[in-house]
Amino acid sequence: MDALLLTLKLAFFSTVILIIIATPLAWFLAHNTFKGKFLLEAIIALPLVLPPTVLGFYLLIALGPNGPGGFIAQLWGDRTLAFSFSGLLIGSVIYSLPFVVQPLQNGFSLIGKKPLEVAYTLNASFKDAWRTIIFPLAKPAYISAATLGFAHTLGEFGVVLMIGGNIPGETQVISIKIFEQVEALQYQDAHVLSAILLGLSFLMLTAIYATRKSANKTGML
Amino acid sequence: MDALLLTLKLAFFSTVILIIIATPLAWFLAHNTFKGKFLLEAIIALPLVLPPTVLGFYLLIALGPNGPGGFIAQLWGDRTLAFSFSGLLIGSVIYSLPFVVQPLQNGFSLIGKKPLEVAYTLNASFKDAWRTIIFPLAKPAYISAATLGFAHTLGEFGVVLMIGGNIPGETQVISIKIFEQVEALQYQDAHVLSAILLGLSFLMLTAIYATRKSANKTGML
Amino acid sequence: AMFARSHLSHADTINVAVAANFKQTLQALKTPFEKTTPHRIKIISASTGQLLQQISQHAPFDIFLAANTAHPQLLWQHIHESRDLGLDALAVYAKGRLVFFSRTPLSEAVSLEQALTNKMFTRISMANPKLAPYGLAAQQSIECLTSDTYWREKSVIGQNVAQAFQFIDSNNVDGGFVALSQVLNKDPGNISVIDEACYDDINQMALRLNNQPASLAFMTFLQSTAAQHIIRQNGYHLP
Amino acid sequence: MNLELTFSLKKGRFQLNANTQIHWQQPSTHVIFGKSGIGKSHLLRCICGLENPTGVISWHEDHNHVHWLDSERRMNMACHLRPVTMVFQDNQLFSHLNVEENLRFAFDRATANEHDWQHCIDALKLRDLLSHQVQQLSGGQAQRVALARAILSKPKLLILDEPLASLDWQSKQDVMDYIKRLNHEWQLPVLYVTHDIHEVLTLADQVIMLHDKNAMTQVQTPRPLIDILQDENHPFYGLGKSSILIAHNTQHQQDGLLHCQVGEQLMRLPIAQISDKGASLSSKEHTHPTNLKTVAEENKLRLCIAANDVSLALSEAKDSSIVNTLQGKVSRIEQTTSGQYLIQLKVDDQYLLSEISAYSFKRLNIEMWQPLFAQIKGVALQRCR
Amino acid sequence: MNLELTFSLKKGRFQLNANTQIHWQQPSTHVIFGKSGIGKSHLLRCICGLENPTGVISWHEDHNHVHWLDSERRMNMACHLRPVTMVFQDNQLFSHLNVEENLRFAFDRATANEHDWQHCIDALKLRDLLSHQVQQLSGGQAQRVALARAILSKPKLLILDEPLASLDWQSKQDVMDYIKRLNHEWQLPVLYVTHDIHEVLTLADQVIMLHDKNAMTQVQTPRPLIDILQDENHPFYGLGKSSILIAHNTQHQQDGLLHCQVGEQLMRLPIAQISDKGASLSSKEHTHPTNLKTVAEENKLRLCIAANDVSLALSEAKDSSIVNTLQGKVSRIEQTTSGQYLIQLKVDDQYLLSEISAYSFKRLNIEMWQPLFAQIKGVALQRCR
Ligand SMILES: Nc1ncnc2c1ncn2[C@@H]1O[C@H](COP(=O)(O)OP(=O)(O)OP(=O)(O)O)[C@@H](O)[C@H]1O
Ligand SMILES: Nc1ncnc2c1ncn2[C@@H]1O[C@H](COP(=O)(O)OP(=O)(O)OP(=O)(O)O)[C@@H](O)[C@H]1O
Ligand SMILES: [Mg+2]
Ligand SMILES: [Mg+2]
Repeated sequence: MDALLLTLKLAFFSTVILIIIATPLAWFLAHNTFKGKFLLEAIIALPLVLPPTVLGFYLLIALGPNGPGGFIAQLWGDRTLAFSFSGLLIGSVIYSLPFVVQPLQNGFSLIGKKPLEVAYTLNASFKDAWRTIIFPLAKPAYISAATLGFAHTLGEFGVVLMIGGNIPGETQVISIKIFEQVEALQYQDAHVLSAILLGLSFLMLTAIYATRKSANKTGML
Repeated sequence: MDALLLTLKLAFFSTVILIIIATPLAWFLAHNTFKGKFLLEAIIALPLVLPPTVLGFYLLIALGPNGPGGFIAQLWGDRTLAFSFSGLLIGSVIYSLPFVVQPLQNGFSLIGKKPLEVAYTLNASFKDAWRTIIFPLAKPAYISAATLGFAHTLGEFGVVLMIGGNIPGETQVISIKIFEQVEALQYQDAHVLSAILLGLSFLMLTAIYATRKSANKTGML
Repeated sequence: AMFARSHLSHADTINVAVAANFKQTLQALKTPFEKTTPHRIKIISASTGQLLQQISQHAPFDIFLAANTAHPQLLWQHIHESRDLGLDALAVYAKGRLVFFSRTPLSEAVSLEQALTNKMFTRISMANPKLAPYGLAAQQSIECLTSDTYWREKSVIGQNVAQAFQFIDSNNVDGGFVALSQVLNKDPGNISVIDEACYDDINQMALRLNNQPASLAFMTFLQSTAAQHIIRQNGYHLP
Repeated sequence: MNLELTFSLKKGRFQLNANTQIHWQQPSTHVIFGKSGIGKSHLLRCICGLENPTGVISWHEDHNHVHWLDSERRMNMACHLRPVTMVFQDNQLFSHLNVEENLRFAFDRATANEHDWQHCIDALKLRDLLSHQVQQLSGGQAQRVALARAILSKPKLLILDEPLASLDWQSKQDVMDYIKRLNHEWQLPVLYVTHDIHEVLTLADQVIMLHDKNAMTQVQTPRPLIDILQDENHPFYGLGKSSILIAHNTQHQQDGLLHCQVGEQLMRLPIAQISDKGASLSSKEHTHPTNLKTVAEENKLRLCIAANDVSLALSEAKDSSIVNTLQGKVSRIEQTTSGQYLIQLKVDDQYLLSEISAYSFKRLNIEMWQPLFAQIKGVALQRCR
Repeated sequence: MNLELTFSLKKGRFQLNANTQIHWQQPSTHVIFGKSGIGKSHLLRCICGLENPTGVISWHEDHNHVHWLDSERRMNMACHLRPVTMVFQDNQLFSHLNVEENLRFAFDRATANEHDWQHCIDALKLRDLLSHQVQQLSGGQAQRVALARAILSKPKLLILDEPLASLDWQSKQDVMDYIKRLNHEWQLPVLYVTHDIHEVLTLADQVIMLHDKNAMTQVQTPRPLIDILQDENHPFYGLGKSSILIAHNTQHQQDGLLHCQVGEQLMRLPIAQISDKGASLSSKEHTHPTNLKTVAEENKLRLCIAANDVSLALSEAKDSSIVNTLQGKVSRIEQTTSGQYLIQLKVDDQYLLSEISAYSFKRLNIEMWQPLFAQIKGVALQRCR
């Protein structure tokens, strides 16, 4: 199951990158007020409103030889960032960013700065306090953000189809495969693949939520 | 601009319905622990992991004469709920539900039951307290939920394409139109339409976020 | 890295980008091709438009099997100089056939024309005339069959011919215009083949995107009788 | 007014049992007392309807008898329908509203009028704070806002959970005076949790003890403060070590003293001490003339006297600054665990406590029923009904 | 140890100016005092590094001189690098950790050892609570946990913002004893905010007043408690009305009394009163033998005497339960705003305050430099360094 593995890989790395990017961004947005903050927030949410294939089209151009992506790709001798795993990653990350930033931003806002201040007075550095206090307190937000990001990457295929090129074993993810099977009227295969995808996702989601439940019990809520 | 109006109408009604459905659901999930809660949560998130067109395909079957949708449609003499505005609404709502439930659930959890208890002691009924205390406190979560839901409906087109049948003026939304133009290599038109969509969304998002900013200032954060 | 594929190897893998409607037929062609030549193929399918956009952004495809002739020709004009492609890089490889497929057999009581115009068939589906050649053909056929314009109100547009079929198959519409290749194993009673005079030829054109031996070999194979036999079996005419 | 509590609440290992009646003869302040973590806050939450105990809670007022909770009949009146308001230990202001909006929230849902509003804001010194965000308030300011909010919801029973803990001395005094006025003017009974003995002595009419019994918290029957201060078996006794005398025939004299009688004996109270000296060394600078007037009008006073403000002498001192000397007989002698002696003196038909050192006890050679002179230094005075 | 504060902080309409040095001769407890909302909590936050004032804050200890803040040189040491820990007014426990984990958080980042841990948990009676969720704690329990957490982070300066506000009497006593031990055993200086005069009298070495000046809050120079209690211009004076005498030559006598000398005159202190009577009527049942021992070992005692525990007499009473009589001369006569008289007595080279009524004042006909006998009832005793 090349496609399944590839999909999981893409979803996993997208989620990791999203969390890494979104954390400082959300923290910054939650704890600072500055002129034009709302502009930044709107820009982050903007990729959402374009149809995925159209967004994919623009990304394709941006990643291609005439866009910034091509410029970057030339650094190691390629002509384009599209049609590669890294291209897919970039697309997924841009597309899912708001789903990850917003829950985190809300979480950070509601937690406020007080716990951090207390941790400081108890000799914890920012990094330390962040790891031991803020992150655990924001765990529900992180779980939300990660599941939304992960699931969305799993299901998303417009962008991926466009900038990935649907190359089997390379950029063909499972959602495209199911899509193709439905298009090709291979309903049986599509049902099976959908069932596998749903089953896996369901297992994963229940595992996450079950953990969260016990976290809640002991946690802040 | 039929398509634009239709799109806005769909996004607006979807968002309204989503908020109406998600509010009690999120409240219930935030304030109750019961066996199998995590299952319910997983099920809500599940539509996310299917590619939109595939989800659309299954919805098409569900809405059709052989599914529950057909049964309902027969009540007023139709054979299917597909290819109608109400069908589109159902699809959008199912697809965007997790984006709306999760921010609200997190918000409600973080607010906790204390403010409600205080309002009770001050003679406010549940309804009153909800309107005057919980809702304003959860405003950032609502804004997140509504913008994510709205933007996602704007951009989403896989499901809509599948169950809408792309009937101009009825189920042809703007995202499909842009998609068509890109497919038909009418890039100029696509650019213009995309720009309009982005511009409008940008205006709307900045308006919302700018309001939220001042809410923050006086608010709980 | 994908462009740095070795030219020295005799056994190459080529990427064949195919319009979604021809994908199954291509799969049927894959085995004989791989048996008769040392080469392997990878099948990449999407809509013709998407493939065009990807190729113009240097997607690593070797062969482009489009569902129309306009897109490959347009592409050829843009790239033939830089890639040193002759006119022989283009070739029509199949000709689609339009049928009307309905849930119930059309009888004398309900002719095709009536199905299009009366209220018994509340909805009919077809592919998007702006995007899909089958859509355009469907539109032409209707206009050829009837002067009534009521069909416009009851038509449901699928993005491509596959969706047009799904609308029927899921019982949401009573019938619609689809490709013969999609309904080969359905009850022939439900199928009415449309007179080919009613619509322009649905010529499907292939474009070879480079001059590698494997690509050349595939183009040759596509026009071989063995291949043509399979293509015909799958519901297509030959040019 | 009468509050019947017959219920039990279980929360993890914590269990609370109540089986008692809390009765207000007239609207006054009853204090709930018990050590930290015993369950006072939970008791209050049960009364408000914020917890779900099993049993009966009912409220009687003017021949009206309302069941707030009756588990057997499966009835549980919703919190917002019960005419009680509570100030939470941690204030719990609404963070999205400013100070005025917080107050208005309660005011708009109650029958308090504009005059009450103005008066409450002035009494709790909130006028300058009205436009503040609640996040900007200091600890004491927030506490006063929470109190004002509860008062402005004009309940029939006001429940306060340590409402003065972070106020300064002067504010505490003012707020306590205000609470006493509410008792009187609004006919508002108050249930009050505090650890501060000074607040108890100033405010309490009756005291409700919570204590530990077989690892369960038991709510005791309320007892008048006067009783408790004399009961050596009451845990409060060691803490309070005060006695209360009822004086009558109050007369305001020209010499700046208030004269009154305890039995047949005259006492002279410096005006400054009236209503200003709680129970300790910490006396206040300013008297409240208004308060004094109401006190003087009624002809009975309650004098709260700390046992160690009372020294004993065999003869009456003539040249001492101690103004008040009461003659009495030793009615109980008791050695405290800390080695001192607590002497109970019968003064006419009332009792006065004096705490003296073992050294003095020996030196004066005190015996039962021996006549003695009690010299009283500090006196806290409250209006008595 | 020395804390230099020269800064100003502006927040909206609130402004705080500090220009003073806080000095600890030995590690002891300095109290910050001021009315509600004056800016005490903000002052503490500035010291901790949680606010961003302009000016200089520096810390001197054993020839080490560290700048924590120096706006001119654009340096501002991060909060977690400053060796101070603060207990916030609203506790602020970490809600995702249980009690033990909250404590461990501090413990793991500090140099306290296992013995300190055990001792702290016992002193603050937290052993039974270790596994509790912080949401389940009562107000007083939460406060003790917050205090323990701060102590276990073993700072070089401990800052407490009303840490005992919701504790019961007994717990308050225990905690104050513990804080005094920390002063001594850990050589830990403490800055302490409280409104409770009893806590001030029990703990304070020096007092730092915050007061209002031109609508700005000004931090006053710290002054020894003893001084302040005698300074009629100090706002504290009216509140405290107490004096402090230093006694020496302490000797534990067979008769259950502690003998000591004030100047040449003998005082006899009942053992029970040692370290148990704060400043008010509310004395505690149990003595702390350990505490007493440490007190007796050092040969100096600090006696805290409330002005209204002191009565005056023209002659020495012989048959009274009042054990302690000191002879002195009237060194100041002052009428308080409430119409009473505050008499300052010079006893050898120390000063003692007595509050008496106008009536007594007239009756005894008190004049300046007249010799008088001061009869002292209550005495609060603290170890003096
Ligand atoms: N969910 C729970 N499970 C188990 N024990 C609990 C729970 N909630 C509270 N407790 C315990 O119940 C007891 C009573 O708490 P409560 O807040 O009523 O005390 P309190 O008398 O108000 O104390 P304080 O004076 O310190 O505020 C505490 O010992 C607390 O630890
Ligand atoms: N952001 C702000 N803008 C304006 N004023 C503020 C702001 N934050 C706090 N204040 C004001 O600063 C003053 C000082 O507050 P602080 O909490 O330091 O008082 P405090 O002395 O600790 O009082 P308490 O004893 O009641 O706790 C208060 O009057 C408060 O209203
Ligand atoms: Mg409590
Ligand atoms: Mg404060």
